[in-house]
Amino acid sequence: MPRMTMIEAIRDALDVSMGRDEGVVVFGEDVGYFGGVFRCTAGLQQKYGRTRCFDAPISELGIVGTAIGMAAYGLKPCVEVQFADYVYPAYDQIVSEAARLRYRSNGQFTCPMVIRMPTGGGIFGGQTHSQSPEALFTHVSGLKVVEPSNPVDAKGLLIAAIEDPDPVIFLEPKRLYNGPFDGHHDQPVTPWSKHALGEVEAGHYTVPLGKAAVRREGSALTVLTYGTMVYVAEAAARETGIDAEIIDLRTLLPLDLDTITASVRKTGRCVVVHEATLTSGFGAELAALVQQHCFYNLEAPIARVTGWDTPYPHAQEWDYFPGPVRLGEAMREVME
Amino acid sequence: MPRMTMIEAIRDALDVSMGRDEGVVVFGEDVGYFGGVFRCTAGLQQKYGRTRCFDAPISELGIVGTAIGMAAYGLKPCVEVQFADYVYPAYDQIVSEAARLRYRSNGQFTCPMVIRMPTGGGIFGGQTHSQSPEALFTHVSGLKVVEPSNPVDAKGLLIAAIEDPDPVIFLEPKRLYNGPFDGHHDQPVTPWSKHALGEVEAGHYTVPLGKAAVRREGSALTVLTYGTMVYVAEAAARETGIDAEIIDLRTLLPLDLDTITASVRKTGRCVVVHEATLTSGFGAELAALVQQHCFYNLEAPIARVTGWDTPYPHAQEWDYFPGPVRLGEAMREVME
Amino acid sequence: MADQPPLSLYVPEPAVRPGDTPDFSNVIIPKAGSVDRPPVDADPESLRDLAFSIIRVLNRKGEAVGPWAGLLTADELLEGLKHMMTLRAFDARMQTAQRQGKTSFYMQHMGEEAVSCAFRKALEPGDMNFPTYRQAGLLIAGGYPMVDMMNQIYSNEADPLKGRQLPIMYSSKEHGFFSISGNLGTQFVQAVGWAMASAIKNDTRIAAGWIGDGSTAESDFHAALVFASTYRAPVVLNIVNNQWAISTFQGIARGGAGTFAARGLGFGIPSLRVDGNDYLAVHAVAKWAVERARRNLGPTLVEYVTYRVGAHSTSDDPSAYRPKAESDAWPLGDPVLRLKNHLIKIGAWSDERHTQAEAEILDTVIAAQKEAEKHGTLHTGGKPSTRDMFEGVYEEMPPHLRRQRQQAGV
Amino acid sequence: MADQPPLSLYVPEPAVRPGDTPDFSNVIIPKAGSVDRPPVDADPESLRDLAFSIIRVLNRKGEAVGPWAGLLTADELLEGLKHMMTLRAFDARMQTAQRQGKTSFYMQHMGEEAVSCAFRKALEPGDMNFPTYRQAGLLIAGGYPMVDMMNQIYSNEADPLKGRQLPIMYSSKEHGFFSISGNLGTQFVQAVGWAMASAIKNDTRIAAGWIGDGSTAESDFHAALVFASTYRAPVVLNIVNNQWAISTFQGIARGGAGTFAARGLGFGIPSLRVDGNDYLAVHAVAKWAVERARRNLGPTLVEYVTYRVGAHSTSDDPSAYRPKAESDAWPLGDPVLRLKNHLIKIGAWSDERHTQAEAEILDTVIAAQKEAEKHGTLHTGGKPSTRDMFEGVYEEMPPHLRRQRQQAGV
Ligand SMILES: Cc1ncc(C[n+]2csc(CCOP(=O)(O)OP(=O)(O)O)c2C)c(N)n1
Ligand SMILES: Cc1ncc(C[n+]2csc(CCOP(=O)(O)OP(=O)(O)O)c2C)c(N)n1
Ligand SMILES: [Mg+2]
Ligand SMILES: [Mg+2]
Repeated sequence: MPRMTMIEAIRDALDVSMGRDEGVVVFGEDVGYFGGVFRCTAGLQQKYGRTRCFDAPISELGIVGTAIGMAAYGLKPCVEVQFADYVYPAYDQIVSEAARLRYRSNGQFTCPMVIRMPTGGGIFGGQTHSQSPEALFTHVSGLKVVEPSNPVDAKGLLIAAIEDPDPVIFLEPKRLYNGPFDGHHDQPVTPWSKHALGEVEAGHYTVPLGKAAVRREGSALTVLTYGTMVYVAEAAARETGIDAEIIDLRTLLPLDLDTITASVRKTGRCVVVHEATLTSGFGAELAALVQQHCFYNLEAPIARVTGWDTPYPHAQEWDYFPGPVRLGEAMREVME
Repeated sequence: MPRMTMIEAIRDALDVSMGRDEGVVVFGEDVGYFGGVFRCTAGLQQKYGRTRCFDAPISELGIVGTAIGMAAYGLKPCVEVQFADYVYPAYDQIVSEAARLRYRSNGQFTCPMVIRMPTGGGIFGGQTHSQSPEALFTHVSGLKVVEPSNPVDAKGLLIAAIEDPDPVIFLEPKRLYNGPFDGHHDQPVTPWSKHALGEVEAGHYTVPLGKAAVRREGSALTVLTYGTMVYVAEAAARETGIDAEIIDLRTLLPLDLDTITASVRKTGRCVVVHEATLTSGFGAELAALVQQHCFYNLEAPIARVTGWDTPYPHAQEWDYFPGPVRLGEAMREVME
Repeated sequence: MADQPPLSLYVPEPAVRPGDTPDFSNVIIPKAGSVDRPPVDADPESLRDLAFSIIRVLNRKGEAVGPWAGLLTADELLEGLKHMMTLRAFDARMQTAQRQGKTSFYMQHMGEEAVSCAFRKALEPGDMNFPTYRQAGLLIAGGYPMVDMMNQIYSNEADPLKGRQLPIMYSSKEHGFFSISGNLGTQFVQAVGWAMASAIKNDTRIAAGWIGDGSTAESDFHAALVFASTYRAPVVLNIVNNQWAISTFQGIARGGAGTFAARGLGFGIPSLRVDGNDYLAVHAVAKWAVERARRNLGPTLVEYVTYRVGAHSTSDDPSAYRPKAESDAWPLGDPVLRLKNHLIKIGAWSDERHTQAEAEILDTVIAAQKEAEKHGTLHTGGKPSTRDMFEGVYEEMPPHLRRQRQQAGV
Repeated sequence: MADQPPLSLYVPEPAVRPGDTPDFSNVIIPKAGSVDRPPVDADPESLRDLAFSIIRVLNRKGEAVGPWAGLLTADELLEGLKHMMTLRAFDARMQTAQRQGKTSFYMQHMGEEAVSCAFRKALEPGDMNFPTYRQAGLLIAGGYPMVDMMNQIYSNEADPLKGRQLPIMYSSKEHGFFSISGNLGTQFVQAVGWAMASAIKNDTRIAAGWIGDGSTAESDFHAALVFASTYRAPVVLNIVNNQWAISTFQGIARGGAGTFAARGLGFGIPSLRVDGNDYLAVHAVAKWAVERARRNLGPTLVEYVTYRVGAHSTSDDPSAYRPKAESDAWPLGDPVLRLKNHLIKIGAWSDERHTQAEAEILDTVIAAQKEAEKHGTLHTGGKPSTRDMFEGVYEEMPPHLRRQRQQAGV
């Protein structure tokens, strides 16, 4: 099987989708001739022509707004927002329009569209290249929210998202583009070519939206997480020796509650981990659900390990980032 | 003491603030000559002149963006967004700019600014005149988020918000403008003139940000809520006969965690209530905090009673609105 | 800067306010027939003057004059008159129905009927409008059943939108009428995207975006112009300048520009101003712009100069912010009356036939209303179900919504 | 529509790509001195042509000619030359420092030095710039200590911004330099708000907004123009058209408009284009626009026509999307060289003195760098504390942040 980085897997998903369906169009800032600042769309304009893959003006509102019009027409736009930190100018179009179109028109008009955006920190990008805004989308009825943690899922989830009849926010943890970074920033990262989840099937396949994956089975406690934090959790489990069950949520909305509750009922303990700031982060929803559905199984309070409630700093990146040491401590506490 | 509706109390707060501080300027759509579609700014242009209270073009981005510039200059703008449903075009300016300015400039530039907006449903306003987007702001470090439930608080909190050195999102539950609506839509609403909290002190006073109020003391369970739902909770307590302690949070960010935990430690049971949609609503944060801080006191899972995860419908308003019957049922369940 | 006189803020105000005498002397109205009609493929630069004048066809005597005249037969004009009369009668009935508590909200078109009714007749089947709440004429002139409009307004059991939307936020794909958004401006850029899609697919259909004078200040307006200009999208971008945005006069949104049409010039987009109360002029300009789009010549911006005679909505009372008699003073007259007079002038119509038509139209509207009310009104009779509230958020209902629906007991 | 030829989407492309021969034959460069200098209170309509030409002062022979010449003394020009040379030397050192791993990121100004350096000299103390990341000349020419800039770039213990911001996102209230945002466009409208505040307070200070060609597509640009135009804000709105937005040529943002300056005409805002590589022209136009603002005549839009010679940032390699030699072919030349030649021409400078100045400036920059590096670089030496990360989110730290700080053990 071909070995791919996450970037290559995303590009392959776009290629496969564009090849199968003429309605798939791809655009965004620097996405056309150049192929995207992270190279996720490299080669697509050459292969599919300038009217199916093109550069857009620097207007996230315009990119998403025109994509909504295209989706309503019947195309399947898959647009790129250069960094998730730059999605806010398009927020109104996403929340008030894309998410509501099917409902308010009673299905006459729909919005099958994907908005891809690199998310998360760990690259010394400062406050405008590091944000994790997923919780700002999980509160919006009508959206789906996906965040893969590896090349295999990235490809399969992206194809599924493009084929989905509803708008999907597709968050790509940029720190994972080239390898499964586990938070040990002072150590080299294994490339995807040496990781099992870097072996990506050629051609068309999907990973269904709404299904979590158990990355590590365990009996002592459940770690609920997604994106980069999956590897931080693996490292913390390794380093603490705690037999954690690590669940990679993959899709945040709609959520795979069954997998979550089955695990917590088994382990009786739960830690929720994300890079986004704590207050009103997606971890709040996870904790609220877990205590509701597994109350009588819980042996300790659910802990949240997250970014702090500050903007993402530049110099203090590793103080901010919830790495394996911080997570390990929380896991130990929950085990007490 | 003068009796005021919530509209009058808000107007009075603006009047008092403009009278005391020449730096306070008020603008927004229809805010100047006409005095606002809810009349909250009526008379202010006549009293303070066109350069201190004026009509703005229909650009929420422009209203907030210019207000940020004014705040950085040294004024204290208090702007109105006509309905909270229309704040999204300004979301980037709020999240990326207002909330971050102090931090990123290390205090060289600050943003003492208030953004007022009517929130919540119950007026048959359909999906674009009914939303409760508070959770989209509580996730943003650097903002404060306030929602009063009565004229006395509305005035005192608004004056405090205007005097605060940081940006404040000020949500006004429009269904309470004229009286303490308790969710019984088929019954007349008592006007504020007949309610103790409609007796509003003249002149200057503040209600501090970050402090909750216990609206009803009780020993059986704790209801955490804010805005319109305070009265729904009072009705549910009355109608179920459950001795609920009802906490009106007033400020959502920063949150008065002490008052919350003291109450739940006492009652051992907790219901969280808001009108916003469930998933990733502010209730998730409340439930997450309560289970974390009061785990060993809790005798039942924390319940959330909220709007459903759909856009706010028009005809089905009362099926959507989390009224006293639905809340009462949840309270009974938590008592079991 | 000690010797510098201080700055001061300029805040635009309308010439008159309640109590003052209406004054439109600052509105320069060129004579009907006086503005050129260039070929649709003319160089945009050469069209500059069209953004600062007003294209008019009907003169004060009721004659159709000049290069933009002569596109419609008497029968077509008669049909147009009836559409406008129908819209007006419809508005009056629904306005009253709202006052009677049969629904929560209504917005009327009084004075602006020509804009949407005449524009609609310039389109072909398959074209798509992205309307605001003040273009119901697109539906009336497009043959959408009035009873369905009323069902929507009443949020009753036959409401095609299942009670989910505020009254008048219609949607009909079949009739080329995109689902209206309550958020101003958002659809202007979506129209451009739809048009781009049509061009990507080498289709022949075109799109039309709609926006109010006040709403041109929104960001979506800018994004629409940027994208339409860059990709030469086959779209007609319509600005309905009815002088008011709720209580705010158009000077606030327009700022120092002479006209709203002028905005388009900074993008190299041909931009025309037209008498929005002149059915013939609206139709002729719409035809011209639609042809440009259809021939792949790119976008056109059109500003319709008209006047909002009624209140903004049923929640508004304009006497608080403008002179009561201002609408009488509006120099472009009433669109229904002007077309009526023209038809009489050319011998195709008479006062008697007009009165009779009025009565007939009223009957039709009342019949539709009776039919609709059989299905209920907002607070009485048949209504959409609670289940309908949970459906259609996604194509397939996800587990969490299914749980919530169960919890709601439906 | 069966007989209708199909539509197709137009997607603009630059004339040349890597491998092609650079070609700027489509850029029309008027002769230096050929554009009029109208009075600052001229009717905006009469200034229309200024949005489509290029105001230039220095001709090919190094002479300052025409109505915009003659505002600066030789000493002032010499100072300007040194500012530009300093900025260039600073850029080179910091670019290298980034390559050496001393910081994470850098963005240089190569080719655009005249724009910010000359503009700064048209301002008075108290005026406020709302810059993008490519106007460090405002700081250099404004006397901000280079070592503080470097401390910020290194995120070291002496960083005035405590390590919180990405390198080069400077902030200095004292030097009239608003905190830079990483989000494009946002500050353009804030500049208008600051200027409005100054007018509200009957102050005499004015503001300047800055934006790149690509970023004019953002919504904030529109909002800025709407508000500036409506309230006649005392603001200069600067568009730096350096032909590129990362890999995207300016034709994508500009669409069918002839120029970016043309955008302002749709708002009735006087709009000028100027040779951005001509220190004298930039300064003269800046003076003119600043005087308009100061005299309460309202906003001015200025487009600086220049070229981004270097990569977009240290994360970018332009050879992937444009011909390598394109910058050599740029017809407006190099701003440093042009001012140098002018000063030699007027007898105020020589090649020898230039070489000597270059060496002196390099010494100063190196000295500053040594000083800064004493306080650490991004990964070595002194650094801002973890406590600094928790401070300054609010004026007073709220309880939840205090708890988190404790949890972090600081
Ligand atoms: C984003 C947004 N902001 C504000 C409103 C509230 N609002 C509804 S209609 C209106 C005035 C619109 O004026 P104009 O664009 O001129 O259209 P008209 O009503 O005159 O047809 C306003 C401010 C809204 N619906 N959406
Ligand atoms: C809102 C937002 N969208 C996208 C970006 C990513 N980005 C950074 S610089 C840039 C190009 C800007 O081009 P231009 O405005 O021409 O300025 P220049 O770099 O040429 O000075 C882009 C797309 C951003 N920083 N902010
Ligand atoms: Mg209007
Ligand atoms: Mg540029």
